[in-house]
Amino acid sequence: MFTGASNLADGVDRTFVFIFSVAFIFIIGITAFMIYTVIHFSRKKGNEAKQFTGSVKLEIIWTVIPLILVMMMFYYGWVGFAPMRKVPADAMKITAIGRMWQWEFDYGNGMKSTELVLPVNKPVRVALKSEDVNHSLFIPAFRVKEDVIPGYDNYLWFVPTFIGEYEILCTEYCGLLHSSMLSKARILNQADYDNWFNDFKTKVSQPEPDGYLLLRNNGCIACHSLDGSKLVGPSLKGLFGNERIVTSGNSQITVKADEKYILNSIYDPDSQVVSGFSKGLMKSYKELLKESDIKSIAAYLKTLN
Amino acid sequence: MKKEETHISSYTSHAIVLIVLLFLTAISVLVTGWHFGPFSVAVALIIASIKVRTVITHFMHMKFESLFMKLMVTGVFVLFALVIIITFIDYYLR
Amino acid sequence: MSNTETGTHVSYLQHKGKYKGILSWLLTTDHKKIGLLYLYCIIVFFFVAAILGVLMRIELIAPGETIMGPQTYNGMFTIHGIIMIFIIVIPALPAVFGNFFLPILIGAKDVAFPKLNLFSFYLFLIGAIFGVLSQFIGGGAPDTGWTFYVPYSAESSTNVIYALIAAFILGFSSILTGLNFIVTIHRMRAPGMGWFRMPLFPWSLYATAWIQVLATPIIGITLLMVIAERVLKIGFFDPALGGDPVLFQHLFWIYSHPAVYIMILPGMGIVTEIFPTFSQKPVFGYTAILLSSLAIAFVGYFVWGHHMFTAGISYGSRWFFSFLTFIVAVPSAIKVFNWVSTMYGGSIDLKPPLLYAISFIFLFMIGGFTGLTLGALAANVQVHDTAFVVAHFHYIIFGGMGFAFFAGMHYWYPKMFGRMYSNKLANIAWGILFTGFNVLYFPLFIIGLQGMPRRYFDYLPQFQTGHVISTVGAFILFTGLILMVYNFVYHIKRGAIAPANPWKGVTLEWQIPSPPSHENFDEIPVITTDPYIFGTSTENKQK
Amino acid sequence: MNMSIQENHNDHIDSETGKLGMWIFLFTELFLFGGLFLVYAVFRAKYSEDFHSAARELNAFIGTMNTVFLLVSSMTVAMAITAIQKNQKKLAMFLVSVTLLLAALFMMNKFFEWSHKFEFKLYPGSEVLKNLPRGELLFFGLYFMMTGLHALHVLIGMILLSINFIKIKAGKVNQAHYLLLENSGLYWHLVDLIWIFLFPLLYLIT
Ligand code: HEA
Ligand code: HEA
Ligand code: HEC
Ligand code: CUA
Ligand SMILES: [Cu+2]
Repeated sequence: MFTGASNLADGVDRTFVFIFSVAFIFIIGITAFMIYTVIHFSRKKGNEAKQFTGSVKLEIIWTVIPLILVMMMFYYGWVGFAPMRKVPADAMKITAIGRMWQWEFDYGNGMKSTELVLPVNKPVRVALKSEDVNHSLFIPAFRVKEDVIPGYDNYLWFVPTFIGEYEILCTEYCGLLHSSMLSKARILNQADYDNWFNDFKTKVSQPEPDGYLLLRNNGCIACHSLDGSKLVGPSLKGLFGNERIVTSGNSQITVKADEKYILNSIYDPDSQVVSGFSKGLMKSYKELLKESDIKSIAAYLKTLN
Repeated sequence: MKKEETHISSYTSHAIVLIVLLFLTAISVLVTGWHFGPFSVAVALIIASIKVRTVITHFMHMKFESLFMKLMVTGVFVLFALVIIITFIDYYLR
Repeated sequence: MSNTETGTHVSYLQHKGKYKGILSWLLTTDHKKIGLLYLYCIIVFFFVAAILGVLMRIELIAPGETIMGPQTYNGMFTIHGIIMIFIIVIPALPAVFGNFFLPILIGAKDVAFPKLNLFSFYLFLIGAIFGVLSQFIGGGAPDTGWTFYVPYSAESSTNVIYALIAAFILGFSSILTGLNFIVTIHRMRAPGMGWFRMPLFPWSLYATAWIQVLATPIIGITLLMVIAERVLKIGFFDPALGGDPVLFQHLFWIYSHPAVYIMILPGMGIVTEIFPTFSQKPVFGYTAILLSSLAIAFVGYFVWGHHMFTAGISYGSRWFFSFLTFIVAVPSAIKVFNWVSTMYGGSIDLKPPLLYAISFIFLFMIGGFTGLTLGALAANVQVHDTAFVVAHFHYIIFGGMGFAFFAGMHYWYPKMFGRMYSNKLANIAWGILFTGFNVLYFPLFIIGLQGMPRRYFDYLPQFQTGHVISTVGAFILFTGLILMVYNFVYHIKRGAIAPANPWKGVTLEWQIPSPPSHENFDEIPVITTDPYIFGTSTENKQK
Repeated sequence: MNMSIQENHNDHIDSETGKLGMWIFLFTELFLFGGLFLVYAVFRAKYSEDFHSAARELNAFIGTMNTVFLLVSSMTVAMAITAIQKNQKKLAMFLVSVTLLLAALFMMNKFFEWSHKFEFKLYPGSEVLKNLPRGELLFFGLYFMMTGLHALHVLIGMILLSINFIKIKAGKVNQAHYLLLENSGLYWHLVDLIWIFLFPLLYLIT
């Protein structure tokens, strides 16, 4: 299939291999048997039907054999799964926070990252917290997945075994942008990790600008990147003070992105829709953000240019 | 589909059943006064189950019904109990 | 006996009752006409939901937005799921073929409560209309998925309430149908038809009916609670109101897992009728098939937790549910083995119904084994809520129940309408359909294993190949289905007149003219033998 | 093949068939409430302290009275069937009306109980309720949902019994055909059964 990159992958893959092998044998076997029967006993050949009605011996055989096989499947599944709930005591502790369409990883002491950065070969326990609806943290390469349910303390753990970058997905339907609730797991060697961590720590120790906090806490960065990449909405980098081509009503006009424009974009996003993006995605934040908040956002956006 | 013979329960038997039921109600009200702790739910439910059984057999004429009907009614209650128990496998072991 | 009568008998279609014209349909209490009413409604709704399915496939042909935005997409799979599950597959087999053939197969003139039967049809219609309305009024199409998971369904500003009401009403329609069938089977069997002389399709309906009666109320009350939660703000499931979201999942699946057996059991019943007829041979292991139906119905009640393996339920209940999930697969295996053995040694006539029945087994096996994959704890962690699940249930619902439905249509069409369809066209349509089906859904297994989540409007570029193949398959499938429907519609008036017994079947429906008369039997038959006796003893069936 | 026979035959369902149908319907009702009982059980297990203190808010005396009303009314419907079987039409009518009266008393009590709650601002969504501990909030949610749904069933039962009263009077329900009364009786007993469980669960466990 494809390679797993955690200690748990083997148990999972073994289950797949076993079940698929049994399935393959039975599906091919039974299909071949049906085709043979249809051809060999075809009425066109003038076959007389033999009138037998059953056989207790056969019934017992084909009750017992599948029973044994499914018990083996159960066993494989169980054995592969059991370690997933046994967290080693020395595991590193991280909290994953799911909120509508964004993951955040809390390393403690207010260090919150949007990516999951981990040292290789170290067990890590990820506590799962939701701020709104159900989500589910899924890292396919690690074969881990647990739902993130509000009001519940769920968790998962694993030991990443290869250095690299892996996709993190949300697999519990959580509304509009469920499919954009993505992130990355970056597995580094210990030295790189330590560097990253120290960098991160110093970055965090400087207070975050108000504008940034507002953007983060209102979930704006789920749709708007701060580094120029295009997500659901246009990136906010290099926005302030530049010309924007927007559709207003039926006509395309060019406007300057000043404070008024930003305010309007947040309070009434559909009135001026940036070209290349569609209407109706961004909702109005009129109830959530005061005008003073938007001032700080605008001030922060200026710093991004 | 032959006509089944009808059973007519007497008025007195109904009255007796009612007295039994009222008596059980009184017990369960009184019992709440004494504190059984965790068992108070169990006691209340046991008394309620006896009452329900009495209503079904007498008022609802289950005692005159066929064996199949009796099994069916029992089965439904058992099924429901199983569903609750299985749900609790989750909640108690969590 | 039937041949002598074809000249004089009046079919139920021409029967003159109390009402004339369209009312003779809308107010009928004839189980056969009610069955057809269901059939027509279901085809219409199937068409609507299937188009939504194809639109979703087109959207998924490339990452990013192709033809619609995420809100539209989310509404689409929700309505697609709700229509397909609650309006089509749950009622389809019992309400169409069950209504039409159950009384005939047990030698009765009608179901036990004909008026209730009509009433449950109207409940169905009202529920279905609510479902469709939810698309158009006010807040926009519901976007919760057919599973209505709280808290999202308690918060979404779309028309979730309408969808909930629709599912609630449809549930009651389903309960009443089940109730009617149980009583019919208990009280209306023809003289001499002991329980073990009943054909297996009624048996499967009997097992199904019990699930309908005993599981559906749970979802009824659950949906009511969600409605109360949204409207009255009474807390049950929404953590914002103090509730417990996992409890909702328990309650939802307590119904919805048994519901998947409501979908498949009658389908299994239909193919069990088809194999003996086209092999001219008694069904192999009558008792085993019958007991396995009951076993599936019973054990199927206790495995709901396998939909919640990753929802943080306790370790103990995870392996408990996994264990029972595997147990419930064994009766399905027994059935498969008995079906293929029924064909073995027969005189096999590969007509369209048998073709569909055989492909039913093939697709059901794939769906079933992938179900086992999902039921294994370790594997479930990887594939839960991915395209793998989507492929699993399309294989088992559409490939299983859907193909059984098509098999039933081809098998009973002559009896229902008194005309024959074109065999050649049916075979061609089958070929296209079968190919299209596999091209459509098989790639989803592969991308699912690689981690493509379900309910995704957008996806990572590495999954594109699978999605493109799948979309192409949707169009092949579409062609096949159109051809099949065309074959039926075209021949309903123009086909050759069907004989009473075109397939040389031995169950009761083949002993009466095609189409049957208003009361099915001139005289209630007296049963003296087992249901599947072929060859010289055929005549003994009738008194 | 006589049509008129067919049409009539629909109206007269033989009594065994009708009763079997009714029983199966009762099972669905049982499971309908069963869902609520399941929710109750889970929340009770999770928040047993809160449930204790919340149950104290309910008036056990009114609850007990209502239990008595329902038990007695259950007896009177059962007796009404006996009366019909013995062809004592007047007595049957009397017993049915006593049942109806008791049902009305039950509803009246319920009404006072609910309006009392509302006076104290204890209704779904109210501020007072929101500030209660989580378990008490859930308890009151369940209380309103369960007793509300039960009261709805009492109402339906009352309608059924009234129809019976009229039909007995008109002689349509009589010694030979009393399936309707029997089934309404069964329904009424179910309403009673559910109350038998609700009463200790909501009022007594303090
Ligand atoms: C008709 C409907 C139907 C049927 C019959 C089944 C049948 C089965 N289903 Fe499926 N299932 C669905 C419809 C159905 N399912 C739907 C709709 C969902 C998704 C719901 C949602 O989330 O939206 C789902 C989801 C689903 C899940 C949850 C996935 C997830 O979200 O994580 C699981 C997990 O265990 C599962 C398992 C099974 C199993 C073990 C069977 C078994 O009964 C299968 C038994 C069959 C066989 C085993 C094959 C035949 C046998 C042989 C060929 C003989 C040889 C056999 C052996 C050697 C064993 N199903
Ligand atoms: C019976 C059940 C059933 C059936 C038959 C189908 C049929 C199809 N389904 Fe669906 N599907 C579900 C039940 C079903 N589905 C459910 C329950 C879900 C989950 C929803 C959720 O997540 O909540 C789902 C989800 C689902 C998804 C996943 C969405 C997501 O997770 O992102 C997709 C995507 O490809 C899909 C596609 C299709 C397609 C292309 C078809 C095609 O096979 C359709 C083929 C049919 C046609 C092409 C039309 C044929 C035309 C006719 C028959 C003509 C009739 C005409 C006249 C009478 C005039 N379905
Ligand atoms: C659901 C996704 C989504 C969220 C959440 C979201 N936006 Fe947007 N936003 C968009 C889209 C799509 C556009 C482009 C279409 C338009 O102009 O309406 C946009 C446009 C904008 C614009 C104009 C950008 C430009 O390039 O001209 C600004 C400013 C903006 N959003 C700010 C915010 C702020 C501040 C928040 C959070 C409080 C936020 N957005 C939350 C999707 C979103
Ligand atoms: Cu978060 Cu899906
Ligand atoms: Cu299931």
